[in-house]
Amino acid sequence: MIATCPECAAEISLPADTLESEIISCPECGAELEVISLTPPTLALAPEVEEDWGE
Amino acid sequence: MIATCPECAAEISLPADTLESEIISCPECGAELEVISLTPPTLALAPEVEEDWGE
Amino acid sequence: MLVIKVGGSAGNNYDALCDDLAARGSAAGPVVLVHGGSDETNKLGEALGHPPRFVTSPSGYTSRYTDRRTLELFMMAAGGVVNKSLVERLQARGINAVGVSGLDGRILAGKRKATIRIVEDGRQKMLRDDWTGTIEHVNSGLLRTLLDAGYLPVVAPLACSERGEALNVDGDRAAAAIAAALGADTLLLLSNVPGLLRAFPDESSLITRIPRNDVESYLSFAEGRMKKKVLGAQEALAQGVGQVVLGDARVAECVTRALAGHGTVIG
Amino acid sequence: MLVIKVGGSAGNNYDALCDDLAARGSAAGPVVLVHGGSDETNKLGEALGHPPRFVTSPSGYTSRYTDRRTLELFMMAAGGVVNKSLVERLQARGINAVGVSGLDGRILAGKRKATIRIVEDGRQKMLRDDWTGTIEHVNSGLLRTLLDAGYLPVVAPLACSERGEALNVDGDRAAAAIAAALGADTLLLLSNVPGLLRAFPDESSLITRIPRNDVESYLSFAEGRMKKKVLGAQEALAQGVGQVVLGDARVAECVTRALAGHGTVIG
Repeated sequence: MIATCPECAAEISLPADTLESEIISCPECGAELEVISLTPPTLALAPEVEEDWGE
Repeated sequence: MIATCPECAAEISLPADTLESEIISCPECGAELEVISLTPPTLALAPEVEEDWGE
Repeated sequence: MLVIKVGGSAGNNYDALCDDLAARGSAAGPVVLVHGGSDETNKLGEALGHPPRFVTSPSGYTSRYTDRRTLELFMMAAGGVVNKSLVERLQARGINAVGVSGLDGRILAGKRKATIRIVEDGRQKMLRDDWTGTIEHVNSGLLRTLLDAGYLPVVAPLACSERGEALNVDGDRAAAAIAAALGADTLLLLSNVPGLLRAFPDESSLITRIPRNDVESYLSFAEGRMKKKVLGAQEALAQGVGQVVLGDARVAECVTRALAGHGTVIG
Repeated sequence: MLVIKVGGSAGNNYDALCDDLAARGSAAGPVVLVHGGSDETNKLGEALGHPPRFVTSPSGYTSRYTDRRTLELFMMAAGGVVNKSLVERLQARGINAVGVSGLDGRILAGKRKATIRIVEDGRQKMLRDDWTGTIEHVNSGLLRTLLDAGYLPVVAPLACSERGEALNVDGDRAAAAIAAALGADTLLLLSNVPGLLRAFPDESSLITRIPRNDVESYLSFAEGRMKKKVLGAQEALAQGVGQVVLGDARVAECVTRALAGHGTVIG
């Protein structure tokens, strides 16, 4: 599967067992990306999230 | 099974399928009695209960 | 002062009710919302293998038998998810709701029916360990405190016995008692029917008006839960509530419509 | 002013706690009781076929994943049966308790963690629809109103997001935030251990005193839930709470003993 990096437009090949909402980093620009959907394979910048959790 | 009426001391024979907490009336004095236990068969005056119920 | 009771049964539209309350805004005067929870409790009981047990009194009066386990399910369903989901909906619409039950602050002082007489398979029996109760009086201080501070109280139908035991009470009777204690202008009982129907379930047979001193003769039209609503209405009117409206919880603007006379107006 | 947090885990003796509160009486000053509910929620979830799902953050921090269904279970367990059973116990002992949650009256204003990052089977993923939150600030007005009117507030660990969504929050952090907002003299965190143990689970390795500005160095002894208690203690002290005591909820007179210094006193 091929998807485009939203930051640097590089072509990224995704392994077959990639999961939706999985986080990968772009091999070209290193941006952290989230697999928004697999059909078609679409990537978006992974949201920044603070570490501290509730219960 | 034989039990004694707490009101008039009459001997009351209880059918075999009598249930615990069942209400019966004394054939002698007509008092409303509750089967408190079956082993041994024991009767007590059935408590007065108002009709109006909750939910 | 408006006291509203909304039932838990399917079809009742909590969102529409909360939309209407938000649209009316606080200018429409203080509001207390009482809710039920029997349907949610039944569903929870069935899912947990403790289905509801209904019993009938010697005079044919049916009610739920609330053993201790059922009371805890009632706390989870009515006191928990129904109460807090209503508060959540109101908060999401900018209304500062506070969810409590009649047990809290002893708002509803009740009398426990620890022993009841039932008829089962043709035999009369005493049934103990019943955590059902009837409402003796309302300690309205906490409700007034909340209303004066600008909150909208959302009340789950639990009461508190003299000895401090939690009791399952009827939501309609609870709403009637609260309306009377607060001297409400209107008690609005919302359910999944347009109001009292002359020929249930024919919704076109809606009885639109019942004079306050003639409620008795209309009791025969009411079955099951509707009977408790009419009884509640009677009690509320007898204790000074201005009017009682039996309205439809399934429609939009259910509060505004009912106050405009849509449904059965008693008083 | 005393803020107590009691956990829901097995072994914790709610009756003994309520006996002690009744014995101390109102002369001992105002009390707010915060409770948990995670164990009850787990049990309920398992019984209903929706078992708890715990997730781990990239930095190894585990917490319960609260999807909408789990939030509703939390409302039933924590907001419902745990809250109302504690109120019932207190009412039965002559204490006029009022059960609320942090959602009610927006007592606990929280920030929702709608999206979180987790690591599962070695892969990093985003997880949405999480109804967990952290506490931003405490609207203590309602609590002060209840305390001034002589009630004992019993608070379930639900919070309210800016948009009015119900959130599952950590009971210890909730208690710490409430204690800070009310300027409490003591925050008492009760659980099923004597206090912070140097060598868990060896109960003889109890650490009896931690100086207020040295809490950091003791964090390493705390695991899992105890870590959150120590974090909560740190936050409370930083915001002016007089002292924090980690006490044992399993023993009689747990409040009196803790205030007499039994357990881990921080401050």
